[in-house]
Parts: sequence; structure tokens; C-alpha cells
Amino acid sequence: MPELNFCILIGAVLFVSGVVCMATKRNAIGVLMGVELVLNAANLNFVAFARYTALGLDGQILSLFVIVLAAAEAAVALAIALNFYNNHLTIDVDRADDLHG
Amino acid sequence: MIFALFSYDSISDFVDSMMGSWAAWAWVVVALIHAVIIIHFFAVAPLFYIWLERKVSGRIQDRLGPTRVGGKFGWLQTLADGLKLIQKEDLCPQSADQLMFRISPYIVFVATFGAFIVLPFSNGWVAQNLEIGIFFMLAVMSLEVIGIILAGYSSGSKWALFGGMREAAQMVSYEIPMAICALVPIVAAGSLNFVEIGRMQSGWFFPNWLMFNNPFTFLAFFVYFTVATASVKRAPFDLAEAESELVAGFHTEYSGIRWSYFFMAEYAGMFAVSGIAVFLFLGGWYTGIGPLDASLVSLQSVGPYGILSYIVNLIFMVVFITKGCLLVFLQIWIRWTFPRLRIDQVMMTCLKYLLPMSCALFLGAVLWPLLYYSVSSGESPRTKWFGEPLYDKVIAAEPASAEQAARQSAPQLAKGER
Amino acid sequence: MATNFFFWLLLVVAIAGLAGLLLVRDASRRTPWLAAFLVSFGVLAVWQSAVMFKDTTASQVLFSLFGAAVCFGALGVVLSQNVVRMAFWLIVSLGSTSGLFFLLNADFVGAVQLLVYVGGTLVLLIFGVMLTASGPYVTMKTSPTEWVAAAVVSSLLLGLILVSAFGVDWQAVDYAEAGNTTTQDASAGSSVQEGTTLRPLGWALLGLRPDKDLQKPGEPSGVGYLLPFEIVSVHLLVVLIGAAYLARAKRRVDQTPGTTAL
Amino acid sequence: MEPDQLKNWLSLLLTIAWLLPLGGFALEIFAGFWSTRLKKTAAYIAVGCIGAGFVCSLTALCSWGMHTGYWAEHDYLTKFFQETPLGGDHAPADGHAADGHHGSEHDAHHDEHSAHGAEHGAHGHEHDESKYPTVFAGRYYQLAEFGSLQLEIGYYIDSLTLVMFTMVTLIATCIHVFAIGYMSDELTEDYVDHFVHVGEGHLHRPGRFYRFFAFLSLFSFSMLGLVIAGNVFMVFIFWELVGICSYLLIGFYTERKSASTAANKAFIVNRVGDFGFLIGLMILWTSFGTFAFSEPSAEKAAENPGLFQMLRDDHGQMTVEIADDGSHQVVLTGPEGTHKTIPYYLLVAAGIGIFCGCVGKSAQFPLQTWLPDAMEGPTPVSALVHSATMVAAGVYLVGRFYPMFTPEVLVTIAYIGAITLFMAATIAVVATDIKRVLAYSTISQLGYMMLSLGVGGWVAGLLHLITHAFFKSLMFLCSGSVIHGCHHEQEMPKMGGLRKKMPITAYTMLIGVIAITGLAIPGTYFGFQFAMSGYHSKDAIVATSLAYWGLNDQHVLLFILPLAGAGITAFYMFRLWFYTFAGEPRDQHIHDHAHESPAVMWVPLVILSFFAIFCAYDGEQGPLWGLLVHSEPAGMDHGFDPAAPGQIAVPGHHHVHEKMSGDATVHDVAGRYALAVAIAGAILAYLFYGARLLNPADVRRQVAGLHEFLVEKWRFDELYDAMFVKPVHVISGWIAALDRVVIDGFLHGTSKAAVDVSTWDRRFDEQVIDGLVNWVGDRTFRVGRSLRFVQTGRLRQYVMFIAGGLFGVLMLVYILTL
Repeated sequence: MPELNFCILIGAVLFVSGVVCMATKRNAIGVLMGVELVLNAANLNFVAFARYTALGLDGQILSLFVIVLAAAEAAVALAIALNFYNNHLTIDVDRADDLHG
Repeated sequence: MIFALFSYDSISDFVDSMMGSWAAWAWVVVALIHAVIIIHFFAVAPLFYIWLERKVSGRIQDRLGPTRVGGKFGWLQTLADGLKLIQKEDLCPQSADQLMFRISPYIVFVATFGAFIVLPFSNGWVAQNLEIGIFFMLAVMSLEVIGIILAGYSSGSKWALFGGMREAAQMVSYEIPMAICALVPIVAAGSLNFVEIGRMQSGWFFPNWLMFNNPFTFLAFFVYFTVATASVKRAPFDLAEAESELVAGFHTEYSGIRWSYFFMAEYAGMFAVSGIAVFLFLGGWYTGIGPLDASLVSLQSVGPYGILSYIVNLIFMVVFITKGCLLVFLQIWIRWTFPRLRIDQVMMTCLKYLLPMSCALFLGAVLWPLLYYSVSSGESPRTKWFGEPLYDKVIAAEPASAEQAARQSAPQLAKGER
Repeated sequence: MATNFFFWLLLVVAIAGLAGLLLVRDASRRTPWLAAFLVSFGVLAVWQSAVMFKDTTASQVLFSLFGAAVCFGALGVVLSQNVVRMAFWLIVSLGSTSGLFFLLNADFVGAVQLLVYVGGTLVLLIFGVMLTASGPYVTMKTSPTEWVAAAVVSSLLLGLILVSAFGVDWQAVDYAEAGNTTTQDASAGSSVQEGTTLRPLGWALLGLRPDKDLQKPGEPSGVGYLLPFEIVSVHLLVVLIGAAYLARAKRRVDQTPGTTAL
Repeated sequence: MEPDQLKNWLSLLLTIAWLLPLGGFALEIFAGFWSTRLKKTAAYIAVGCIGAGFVCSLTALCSWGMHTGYWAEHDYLTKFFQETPLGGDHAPADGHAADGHHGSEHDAHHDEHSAHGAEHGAHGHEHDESKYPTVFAGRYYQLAEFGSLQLEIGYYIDSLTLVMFTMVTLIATCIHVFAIGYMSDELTEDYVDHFVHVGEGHLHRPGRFYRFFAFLSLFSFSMLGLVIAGNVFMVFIFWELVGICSYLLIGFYTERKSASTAANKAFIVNRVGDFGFLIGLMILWTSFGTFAFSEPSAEKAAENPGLFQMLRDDHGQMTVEIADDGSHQVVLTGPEGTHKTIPYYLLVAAGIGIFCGCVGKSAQFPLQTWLPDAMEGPTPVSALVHSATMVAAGVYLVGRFYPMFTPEVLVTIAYIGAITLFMAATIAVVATDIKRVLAYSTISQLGYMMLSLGVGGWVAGLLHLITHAFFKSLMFLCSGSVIHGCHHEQEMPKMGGLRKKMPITAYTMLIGVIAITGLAIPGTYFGFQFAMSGYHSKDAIVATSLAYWGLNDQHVLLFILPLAGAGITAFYMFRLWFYTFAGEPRDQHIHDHAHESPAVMWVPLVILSFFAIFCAYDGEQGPLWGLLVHSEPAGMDHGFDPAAPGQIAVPGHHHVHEKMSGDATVHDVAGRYALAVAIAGAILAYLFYGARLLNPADVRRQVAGLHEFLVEKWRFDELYDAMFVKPVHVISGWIAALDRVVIDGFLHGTSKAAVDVSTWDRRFDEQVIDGLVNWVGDRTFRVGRSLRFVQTGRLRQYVMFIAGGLFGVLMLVYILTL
């Protein structure tokens, strides 16, 4: 089933780009976007497996849950980022390194 | 040969037969045909509505409105404006984000245009008869917000930004009550598919139209209507374009054809929202007069090559469009009577009044079957608690078109014409 | 024969347009040449690609289209420096993934993706961007070394994932062994195949799984998702309250007035 | 009256006499609660009890005599009427009204004496069963029963018991009356004790009048209990009780150091004696299986015979057989005629053991040191306890227990008695304290009694006991009134010429002195013998010892010593009398203040002096002798011929009355010798102290060494100190040293070792274990710090690490699964 492999390919690209985005973006929101990408990659894989393998409906339900929880996660993350911005007047992630060793 | 055309149930059947060796690419042709049909309606409707609005607002303000252009009632006024806009230079402000500035009108246009895919104009005349019709429509319409925000941001000026932001906030927050109010009749109907919902509302308008199905749907119609006007940035909620404060809101920097896209999207949005209201509450394409509908439906299966069914569908489409226009007229009417709300009042009405009301109605709608359908017969536990779902009734009610319904639920593109 | 003549015509018009573009000095007068070139070249390209992919099915075409959109969107997100650009490309990417979902017969999930994810979360992100992307923070450069490191690690990771993924023979894995009857059961089941997943999803969320033959020994009983569904709802409530609390308007009496929330 | 009725009647009377003092004691001891310290009620209660006791014992004696037909046999009464013109209104013997008042009962006793009559019937001692039983035994209460042995509180009434009862109660009554006067200065809330110095002044304490009489009552109860006891165990119980009472009474003035040490000394020395007594008891119990003396009624005797019946047959003979291993076995007849043999030496050991108790109690040779110190107690105590009753208990026990003694034991008794009498007499000669002199004379007289019992003079010894009780208590009371008169001055050198001041005391004292020295005019002139009681008893003793010497030639000392003792006794007694009463007063101050004691004190003196004269009236034909002979153990009258193994002959009555030189019997010869010696002693004393012709100081200078030796009381205290106290100190010193050196050393050693081990352990713990732990901690800390650089705090780097890590893991998995 080549389509499944294509889906996985696309998922992998999404995942890797998400990781890279998280790793390189200095803007907190950028990092959040990276997170969104990673989550989306996972979703894509879920739906692909639901379609092409025996996972069936469960995959779709899980992707539903992922979507919903991603929304919640984004909300909280954004709240934190805004708070950080309000307190430190900067959105640069590197400035938030107080928890260093 | 022409009649042969009518023998096909749907455009896709016709195209498949035509493509022959290029059958694999039939779906592209079908998709294009559908798009053309919808674009026609999509473009014509704003023209008519803009003219209608200027006439009605005139009348409300005790003046005539456009009379000279194109004949007796100035009905070509909007066409003339359109031509004018096309000729205008659509400039792009220096500080704007070029890419975003150019793309955002198309996003808004696509979002609203996407909504019409699943909106059937009569019994079966729908571009794509999706199982999740209403839900898809709302989903696609929610994309519009992004276009507006990008437009607001990318035009570089503070007014645009503020306008865009306020507009986005308003639309996002009004999405929620709209979705919940739409759910109320769906709970009563039991299906998301437009065609099925439409078929359920055959017969006399009082008991059959979903609006009169139970008190909650009745109230839900009015709440839905207010929320819908707000979500399409109309009437009392159109603060974004409030000239006095934010000049023209997010599309102040736009001119020419880009500006017209926004306008087309707006008016099309009004009709889409009205269309949803018609299907969910006002009986879809049925006239509401029991025997008339019944006779028309019976006519459909008579005559050669289904030409009569085509005519009946045509009649139903006219009925549907008139209902839609009436609702749009209502929106226009409301716009020119009620004063504009402040942004915090807008947000407050949405979150503190409309949302709770819609939730209450939704709760009522869900619990209504428990009261109404008393536990009489020994049906299955689901029906015992939630009453006999309407969609079973539908399937049971029309055995004749069972085969068609079954096919309807097939994924291939539904027949849609005009 | 007609197709050959028509083909050569288009080619000539395209070349003429290009030549015109290059020769005409006055930028404003180049538009007709540009238009001609674009139209002819576009039709030619479409025609030839159609001929090439003559027998590919609709889903393959659409699939590759949307896939490409997703990948370029993702790359756009990664490569663009401007946060708003990133947001835009993210929207493109996620929108096209919802398209992929539709192609994978997950219509409800696609719609949810559009409504909740793109319409809700990304709007939220964009709000975030708008609120914070002021002044120096719109575009923040990241040092080249990090780019290099990221590139190396990502390529390695991508390679590994793809190698391992393509190494698996999915055919053997799914239909034959898995006892799951979703694929065989043609009646109410295999909704995944027919793309009408709304009602089965609804039932699954309520705990009913008609598509699974629960008597089969290997089948776990009670695969309904009612409990997770309830938990998620409570979780969302909590998150909303939390987020609202965190982001509440803190009157900051300091040098930067006006950063109050929207 | 039937025998049983008589038995119950007698036991009732004697029990009342016995328990009354106990009741008195119970009342008096709590006098502090119901009466003040100034009232004499306690005294009256005590006198009343002991007086009633005397009346009961007297009636018991008379009813015993009447019902057992004893009076009929020995019709002393009629004989008396014929001879003596004296006569008061003689109420008939059996008409005695139990009259509590002392005075009238005094006449009754006198009359009863005369009724005895001098001559004593042919003493057929064969007890034919048809005759009325004269001995009664019975049981009050059984304390415990260990198999065959019954420990019981029982009574054994025979003539000896009755005589002792009457004697003890009579003397106690007189002394109680005397004590009322003597102890009158205790009737104050603030008694100043001159002998105890507290800080610079004397001790002031509340008077203890009632307590003295409580102790006296307790003593009377225990003495009577000892006498009435039916078995040796009960004797032992009251033996201890008497010891306690003597301790309490000697230590009456507890605050005085000398008094408390004297009390301790008395008690401890008695305990030493009791130690022997206990051993004897144990031997008796293990070998004989019973404690009872004897069972008069035939059928009960068969069932559980007393000690005497088991050992001796009716004729008083003990059967000794030679066992196969050559040892002498004594055959005992157990219950139902079963025979059991015990080794001879065991019986000797038992006898010696019991005699040790008597030595301790009667202050004989080795254990006599406590009696002189016992004079610390008030004089009535000395009079009652340390002259008449308690010290006599030892002699009474020897008398009561006589059948158990083998000839060997009798010889030891004799010799102990002889030694004691001679030693005490010599010490008395040099004693200056009036009460010390009397104490030593008591010891020597007790020696006489032991000697007489030892040489076989059972009746003589006990007669001397009775007579000695009377005149010795008389003399003590006289000395008491002298001390009382001279305001607690006891040193004779400070006295002199008191005769004029205290005539009654002087003359009653003179009677006592004459009685004890045994001066008399032998023969009966116009129906009356001019001889005091002492003469009769002492002559009997000397005669018996002479007869004994006759039979056993090697024991010449047993006659010489009593003879010499008699002389020395006469000398120191008259010395005492002349020292205090005759001549010029040596201390004018005391002489001026001396005054005759009040009536309550001199009346008992007169009564006692009367008895001192007449109690042994008519000697061997007298009533007292008759009563005593009546309860003489079987076989004593005709003596024992020398049997194995000691080959000692014990003289019987006839030996004493054998013809010795010419027609003079042994008894007469001895009497003449004793009289001569006594007269010589008296004259010598008169010369020294009466007429003061000879100066004792000269003699003292000439025989300074001997004098010093005698003053030091034969240095017995130093001897005991050296023999017992010093070794104890030395040994305890050794033990202390051992403890200090060995045990402490061991403990310190172990603790030191423990300390060493712990220090080593601590060092090990600190270096090794802590070191290890710290090293591990240090290592982890260093590793932790080295990894710190990884935690940069930068979010993006973390993501990078995660990605890298993920890749690494997946690669690993991939490689592993290849």
C-alpha cells in the first residue's frame, strides 16, 4: 500500500520540521508552532493507520482527542508565553534560561 | 440527445460516460463544472443583495435609492459599481506585508465559497452531499477569520490591525453559539446531512418544519439568526467597518478587485448563513403546504427521462432561494434599524447572553425527547430514552427513494445542476 | 493530429511572451507580454502533466497535491524568519493536512481539524503573534550554527524514520493477522473505507462499537471512549479556566503603558 | 470431781492466769490513746491482771491438791496446828475466795503452806492406775501439722507447773506493786533523763509510765506461757518471747547508749544460746518425730507418745544396745509399740543443744556477760526478769527436760554450773555497783542450781530455784528502794550508814542476805527452825554434790567449788549489806537526801521477806519439797548406776541420806561444812566493812593483779572481743580488700576494655564507613556537576538534545534488530 508509506513520509517531514522549528526558533510562539507541527504529524499518522491498517476507528478517535487537547495545550502555552512577555517584556525563549544548572 | 442529459442522475455520471479514456480525470471536470455553477450563483447573489440593500435602506430612510442605472429600478447599479472596481488600481501599501496582503482576500473568498459545496439548492441538487454537511460548512466558514486577521495585520496600518483583531475576536467568539444553536435542530433531526434534513421536513410546515418540532428549536431559530448576523459582520454587530471609528476596518487599505472579493464574501456569507437557517429551521426546499409538496414529490417519479423531476427540483430551488432572500432581507432590514453595539457590548452579548442561551436550548433539545416520547412500546433502549430517531422515519417513510438515498450516501459527487 | 498543432501553437506563444518580457524596457508595459506568456505556458504545463499522469487516480493526484502543500507549508514555517509568515505557512500546512484527512476517508476528523485546529488554535496562535510580535521580536535571527546542527539532526532523524517506515511490509501487518473485523464487515462497518465515519465515531465516543465483533476472543471488551471523552471535557474546562486566569489583564504600572490585553 | 473435769478446771484456771497479762498488755500498750501520761491506770490494770493470775494459780494449786488426794496424803495442815502456836484465822484450805486484794491472799498462802506439814510420806512413787491422775496434758490449738508431727499450743500441768505458776505470779504481783512507786517519776510530760546528754543539756522526753507496765505484762504472759507449755516447740516460742521482753525492758531507757547496747548484748547472747537450742530441737524432731513432753493418759500415749515415754520406760531406764558397727544405739518405743533406734551420740548432742539454750538464757559460764550489763534496766525489771523468773527459765527447762539428758550431758551441766558459780562469786566480791553485785550473785546461784541438777539433785535444784527467786527479788527490790531513796545513786562507795535512814529496807535486805548465805541454827528448837529458805536449798545442793562425789571420785571439784562458793557468797553479801547500810555515810550529800521509800514500795518488801523466810519451811519435810518431789522424773529417787559408755553414777535420795562418818548422814556432814564456810565469810565481811577494822584498800594493793583481773570480770568481754569481734573485722577487711581489688579490678578492666573497643570502633566507623559514604557522595556530586553544563536552561537546546537522543535510541534499536 504505497499511500500509507507516502502518509508516513509526509508525517515524518512534518515531525522533523516541527522539531527543527522548535529547536531553532527563538520566538516562543515559533516554538509553539513547532509543537503544533509535531502534533499534526502524529495526527496524520493516526488517520493514515486508521485508513490503511487494522487500527480502524480508534485511530480517528485518538486524532480527535489529539486535536482537542492540542487546542487546550496551545491555550495554556499561549497564556504562559503572554505572561512571560508581560513580565519580561520579551518573547525571546533564550532569555528564559533561569532554570539553568 | 438533450433529453438524454436528463437521464443521468448526476453530473459525475454524465462526465464519466463522456471522458472515456481520460476517465481517471473525470473528477477534475466534474469539480470544475460544479465550481462554475456555484460561482455563478456566488457572484450574482451579492449583486442583487447590494442593490436590494441600497433600495431597502433607501426606503427605510425615506429615499429612493438607486433608480437610474440599468432600467426602471436601477437594478444594474451594483454591476456598474463592479465594473468600476475592476478598473480601479488595486494598490498595495508600502508598509504592508506583500504576500499576506495579496493572499488574504482569496482566503476569505475561498472560505465562504467552500461553504456552498455542501449547501443543496433542492432535493439532491448539491455539489457534494457530505454526511457531515452542516459541520463541514461551519468548519469552512471558520477559516474566514484567518483571512481577516491576515488582511488586518498585513495592511500595516493600526486601524486595519485593530479592525482585523476586533473582527476576528467577534467572529471567533460568535462561532461557538452559532455551532451550538445549529446543534439544536440537528439533535431533533438526528443527522448532519443537509439532504436528509431537508427530506425530513416534508409535509405541513407546522409539525414538520424543524422550527416547530419542539419549543427549543423554535427559540433556537431566533437565537441562531441573531448569532448568524453577528458572525457575518452584519447589522448591529458590524463595528469593524464602523466608519466613524475605524474607517473601513480591516479592508481599509484594499481597493479595486481585492475589495470586491471581501464584499462578495460578505454577502455570500449572509446567504450561506441564511441557507443553513432555512435548512435547519424553515423546512429546506419544501413550501410548507402539505398537499402541494406531496403532489410535487409524487410528480418527480413520473414522465420520461426524469424531466419532470428536474422541473420539480427547479421549483424547489426557487422556493429555497426565496426563503434565503427573505432572511437576507430581514438581515438588511435589521441593519438599518438597530444602532451599532460597542465592541465590549458585542463580546458581552456573545459570551454572557447568547452562549448561555444556546447552551440552555441545546440542553432542552437533548432532554426534550425523554419527555415527549413516553416509554410506551418496547423499542430498543436507545429509542426508549432518546425517542425514535427521525432519520429512521425518513428511511422508513420513503422506500421508493431508499435506493437513491443509499446511493446518496455514496461518496461520489451528487448530481447538482444550475 | 489536432493535438500536435495545438501543442506547437501554445509553445510559440509562450516563447514570444518570454521574449517580449525580456526586451521591453518599460516595466509598466510588460503586462500583456507577461499575461500571454503565463497563459500559454500554464495551459501547456497543465496539458503535458495531464498527459504524463494520464492514469493516476483522483486520490493519488489530490493526495500528492495536498502532501506537497503540507511539506512546503512545514518547510515554510521552518525557514521563514518572520513570525507572521510562519503562522501563515502553518495555516497552509494544517489546512492541507485536513485535506489529507478527507482523502483518508476521515471526513469528520478533517472537518474537526478545520474547525477546531485551524479555526481555533491557529487563530489563537495568531492572536498570540499579534500581541507579542511588536518591534524587534517579529523577526529574530537564529545563529547559523544552530541551523547547521538542526539540519544535521533533522536529516538524520528523517532518514532513520523513513528507512524504518519503508522497511515495513504493511500489507502483511494489517489485513491478514489483525483480528479486527472493521475491514471485512461490509454492513455497518468499514465506515473507514466509505468515509462516512460520523455516526460510528459518535457511537464509539458513547461506548458502543458495532463495528467490532466483541465476541471474538482477541477483542478487548469495552473499547468505547466514553470515559476519555468525559475526561477530555473536564480537562478542557480546567484548561480554559487556567488559561483565563494566567492571561488575565494584569495592570502593570510600569514604563510600557498600553500593553493591556485586547 | 472426775479427772476430766479437774483437767478442764485446772487448764481453765491456768489459761486465765496465763492470758490475763496478755489482755493487760494489749490495753496498756495503747494507754497513750485512752489515757494521759500522768495517770496510773495502766499500772492498776497490770497489777490487777497479775494479781488475778496469782489467785487463779493458787486456786488451781489447791483444787489440784484436793482432788488428786495429795492433801489427804500429806496432811501438813493438821501437823502445823499441833506444833505452831501461831495461828491466824485459818480459813479452810478449799474455802479460798478468789479475792483480788493482795493483802488477804497473802495470809491464805501462808496458811496453805503450813497445811503441807513437814513430814513427807513414804514416797512411793509407784503410780497405780487406780489412783487419781496428777498430771494433765492437753491441746489448745494446733498450729500446723507436718505429717506425723503436730505443732500445737498445748499445756502440761503437774505439780511443778503449778508451783512455778504460783511463784511467778506472786513475785510478779509484788514487783508490779513496787514498780508503781519506783516508776512514779515517769508520770510526767517532761521527764529529764540525766544520763543522756543532748547538746549541753539533758534529754527531755515525755514520761513512759504506761509503757513499762505494758512490757511487764507482756513478760509475765510469756513467762507463764513458757511454764505451762506442753511441748518443747511452745517452750521455744515463749523462750524467744521472754528474750524479746527482756530486750525491751533492759532497753527501757532507749535514749541511754549504755541501755540500748546492753539490751542488744542481752538479746544477741540469748540468740547464741538459742542457736544451740534450735539444733537440739531439730535433732529431737528428726529422731523422735514429736515435741510433746509426755502424754499422761495411757490410751493417748499409745497413739502418739511424748518424748519421755519414747525414751524411757516407766522405771526411767533407757535401753542402749550396741549396734553391729560398734556404735551405741538408743531404742525408742514409737506409737503402737514400734521400736526405732537412734545413735547414742545424737541423743547426747540433743541434750547438749537444749542445755546451750539454757546456758544462754540463764547466763551460765560461756554466755554470762550479758546479765551484769542487763542492770541498765529499771530495778523492778532486774528484780523480776533478771533474778527470779527469766533467768530461772533455763533451770526450769533443764528440770522439765531432765529425762532426755544422758549422764554425760548431766556431767557437763554440773561442771558448767560449778565453774559459773565460782567465777561469778569471785567477781561479785570486787563489784562496787550494788546491782552488779546482785547480778553476779544471781549468776552464781544459777550456777548452784545447774550444778545440783547436773549432779542428780533434781528436787534440790528446783527448790533452790524457788527460794532463790524469792530472796533475790527481795534483795533487788531493796536495792531498788535504796537507789530510789538515794536519787538513782548505785555506787556503794557513795553510800553507807543508810540503816538509820531506811530501816525497813535495811532489815528486809538483811533477811534476804541471811537467806542467801544460808545462815541458820541447825535443829529444831521448840518446834521452829531458825533457818531461812536458802539454808535448806543450799544444804540439799551441797549434800547432793557430796553424795555425787562419793559415787564418782574423779569429780571432786563438783563438791569443792560449791563449798568455796558458799563462803564467798556469804562474804560479798554481807559486804554489800555493811557497805550500804552499816558504818558512817561516805557521801554526806546522799546520806542527807536519803529517805525511806513510800508504803507502796516497802509492803512488797515485807511480803517477799516473809516468803524468803518461810517458803522452804521444814526443808525436805516441807510442803514445797513434797510438791516438787511429786513431779520428779521417774527413776530419780533411786539414782542411776553407772552404765555404758560414760560410767557415771547418779546419786538417788538414799545416797544423800546414807551414813557417811559415824551416824551423821551425808546431808548433815555437808550441812555442817557449808554452815562453817558461810559463817567464816560473814565474819570476814563484817571485819572489812562492818567494823572497818581491815581496810579493803590494803588487800586490794596486795593482790592488785588478782583484783584487777576480777574487776575486769575475768576479761570475758576482752576475750569475746578478741575471739569474735576482732576476727570479724579482720575478715571483713579481707573481704573488702578482695572486693576492692579483685572484683572492682575485674569490672574496671572490662569497662576499660569496652572503652578501648569502642574507640577503635569509632575510628573505624569514621574513617572507613564515613569515608566510603562521603566518597560516594562526592563522586555523585562531581558527576552531577560535570553534567551541569548540559542543563543550559535554553528550551531550544533541550529540544535538540531530545531529537538527538531519539535518533540515538532509534539507531540503537535499528542496529540491534538488524
